[in-house]
Amino acid sequence: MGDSQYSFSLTTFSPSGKLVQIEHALTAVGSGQTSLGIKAANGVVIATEKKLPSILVDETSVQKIQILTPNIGVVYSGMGPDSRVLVRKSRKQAEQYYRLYKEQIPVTQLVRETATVMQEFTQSGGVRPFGVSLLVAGYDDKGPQLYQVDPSGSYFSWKASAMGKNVSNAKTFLEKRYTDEMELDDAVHTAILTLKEGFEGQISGKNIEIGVIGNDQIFRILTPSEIEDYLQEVE
Amino acid sequence: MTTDRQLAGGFSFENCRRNEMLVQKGLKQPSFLKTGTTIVGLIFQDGVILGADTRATEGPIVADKNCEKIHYMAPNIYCCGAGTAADTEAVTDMVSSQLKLHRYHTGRESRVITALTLLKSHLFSYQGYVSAALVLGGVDVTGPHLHTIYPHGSTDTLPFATMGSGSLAAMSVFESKYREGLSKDEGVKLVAEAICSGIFNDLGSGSNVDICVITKGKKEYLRNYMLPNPRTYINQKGYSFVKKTEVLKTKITPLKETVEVVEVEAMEE
Amino acid sequence: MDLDAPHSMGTTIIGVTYNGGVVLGADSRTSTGMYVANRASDKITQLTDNVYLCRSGSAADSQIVSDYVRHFLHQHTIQLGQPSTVKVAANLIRLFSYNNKDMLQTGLIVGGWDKYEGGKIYGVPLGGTILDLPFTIGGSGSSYLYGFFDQAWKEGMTQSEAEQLVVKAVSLAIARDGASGGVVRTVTINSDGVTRKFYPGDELPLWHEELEAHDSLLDILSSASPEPMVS
Amino acid sequence: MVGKNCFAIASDRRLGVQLQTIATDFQKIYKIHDKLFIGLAGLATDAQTLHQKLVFRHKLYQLREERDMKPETFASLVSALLYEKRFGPYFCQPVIAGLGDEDKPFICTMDSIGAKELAKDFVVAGTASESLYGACESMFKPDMEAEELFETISQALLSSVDRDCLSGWGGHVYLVTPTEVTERILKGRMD
Repeated sequence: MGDSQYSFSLTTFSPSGKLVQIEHALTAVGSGQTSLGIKAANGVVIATEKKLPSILVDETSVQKIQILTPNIGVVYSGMGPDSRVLVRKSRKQAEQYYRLYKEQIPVTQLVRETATVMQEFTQSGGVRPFGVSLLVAGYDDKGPQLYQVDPSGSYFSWKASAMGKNVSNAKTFLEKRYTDEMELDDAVHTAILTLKEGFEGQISGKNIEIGVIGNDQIFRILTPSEIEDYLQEVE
Repeated sequence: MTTDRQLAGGFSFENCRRNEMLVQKGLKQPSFLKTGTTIVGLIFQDGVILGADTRATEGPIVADKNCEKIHYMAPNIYCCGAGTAADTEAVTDMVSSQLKLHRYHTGRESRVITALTLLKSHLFSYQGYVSAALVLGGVDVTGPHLHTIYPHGSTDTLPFATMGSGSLAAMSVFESKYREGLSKDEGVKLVAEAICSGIFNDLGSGSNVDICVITKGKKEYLRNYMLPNPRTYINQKGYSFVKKTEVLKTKITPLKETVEVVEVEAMEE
Repeated sequence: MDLDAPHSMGTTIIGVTYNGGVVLGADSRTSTGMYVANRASDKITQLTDNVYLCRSGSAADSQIVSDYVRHFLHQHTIQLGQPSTVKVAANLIRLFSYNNKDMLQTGLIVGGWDKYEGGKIYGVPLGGTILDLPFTIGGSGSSYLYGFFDQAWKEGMTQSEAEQLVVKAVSLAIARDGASGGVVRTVTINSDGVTRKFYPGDELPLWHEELEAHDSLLDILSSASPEPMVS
Repeated sequence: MVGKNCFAIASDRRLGVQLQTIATDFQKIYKIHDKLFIGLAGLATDAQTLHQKLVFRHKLYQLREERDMKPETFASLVSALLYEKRFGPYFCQPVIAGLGDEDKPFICTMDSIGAKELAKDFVVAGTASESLYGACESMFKPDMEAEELFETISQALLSSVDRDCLSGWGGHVYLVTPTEVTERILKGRMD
């Protein structure tokens, strides 16, 4: 980063060996809206709440699930503006990979690149860590994959995971419901049911978002009406 | 690390002085692959049709008899390239990648004028040294568009356009037969005729006809739409060699069976 | 024939003031070496609502200059809250042409109308000087026109007189200059706004030793069945 | 040159400065991994530099992605590397051959600034390329078995090289099938 007199990292070890800034970043994630992801046998689903501060906000203008490449999508919990930076950088990275090799970037590679960026922001001068965790859903030659990336830059592959406000309830729920043989449609149902746990108010196609990728290897964000259809199926 | 820097665009000029010296000492500069091409495009009643021949040349040698000169820019935009093959390929790839990021960013379909501006500003900044002559066509929210772009970065907006060494031959066809409001079939036929006139009258163009039809919300890429120059000299019996090649040494390395790695339970936090 | 030659506009461009406004005129030929790359190009480019630009020289260079100037004038118009003057536009063009005179091969004529000075014409030739003139001509075809303009231009012409003068002049240059041709385009700018006019090449006046335009042979062949040959 | 589920890549063995021969056992075909080879024609120093860079890139890729590069991917990498030096190119023209997914053969050549030229049958490069085009064009036929492919590529190489005074001193052929790599040194004219 810069060479100014302020170019020291804000993320400094506390005497107990913790990086308090990162812990705070995780707190920011923990108070964010709930997101979750499930890896099914033939695909991946990611979903999130979309609670808006006021009913006056136009909900069609908010998009929390984003596409990174044709076969990779991402959702965040935590600070929206921070996620945009990561999405922009990841897309650029993916595009650079594509331009070099004329081949879509594998999910693991993109996750690693994104995590590297997040790590750099815990050790560089003049910056602060990202206040978001990401769930990355992708499908490539190695099959369906789900990754969670945290503000520290650490990342893990999950069968199913959740993050945000309702993380512990959601994870317990997923642990109960998850099976290895689960098909994509079941996974979408489970995702909706998990979100329903502890959802304040009436769930609808407009206040949640769902993204899926099946073995066609094309990531797709469901429209509100498609979500409504799924909602009816689970009821 | 300089050796591992990602190709973030931009050229490296580190060999320039050395090469100058080598050429001065009598080494021949390697020749580049060119597409001494016929590429055309026209606007018809509901969109744009692009066409190209498929010959790539290196000096007088035909280096590729069936190459692709209609490049993808965006789902609704394609671009024919003439000139140095590497340049047309690189410049269209680069802009198509910029358009893709722009699409992700805006969530809207790319516009032809955006592609045009990106292409012309790149070409202008290299003052004609990046030798790509392009015919850019597409249909966007504002309708069908057709442009030509010259290596120096100048652009024209036209109802019908031709480029490359066969452009004169192709233009003569367009000038005599083009009219406004052609149907799709008429348009494709006219484009094919213009390309054929390039193939048969220009030595730099040859082989087959590629066509791309772009209409609102739809595109058809007709690779090898016409094959007017089929191969006629195939020896059915093939060659048999009376005397075997004399081999001095043979070394056979069997390849190992690939080992399947069984995945272990994913690590928990 | 050199198709790799940079795209350039061996051109005839004209700007004339009259009583109440300006008339800009241009031919429509763009050539690469000996080849006519575009026979119907538009060399009179819009910069703002009330300022237009006639371009000559390298097509790439003049397009870049006009694109930049249009961009800055647009910003200027927003910041000012009113249409920019012709003088500002001309000075911006001069700035670009002068600062990059080693890079640019372009001669330009700016014309427009503003409420302070009325119709104005500025010439910005090759090196980036700015010339405030009542009329000016540019491009390769202009060399055939200097004497004509000295004789034919009058102070305080009417709009139609000025338009006729411009069309006549461009058609004269088209007749003599190989690098000019095609159609004649004019843009008239005055307090009422902008009018564009288009004069097809086959309807221009014929000058010394020029021939009538004929139908192409192809049209003749397909239109009527030819008389049977009798021997 | 492509055969049925196999490919062969061949080169001559002469290294020279103008008309003077320096070495007669020069390696011009390099192995990237078991089923991927690259032949580099042109200035030897550039060929070696480029080869080193490519091996470096490929090793890094292997470490990062835990897999070998597909030939198509490798070709794109070479092309990107060459085009980066668009205005000061390596005096070098590559030929890439490999077995890709499901052991499908892939061959490709480029000019010195990375314009890819993909072919289904054969590709050629170097000082003898003109005569090679002719020889291959007539000798090649589709879906040859490995041994026939070897014979064809060797004959094409030797007959073309004999018409190029800058090439010669025998040949070097790699014949790659899904199960094994056969490397042969050919006897040729030594003038």
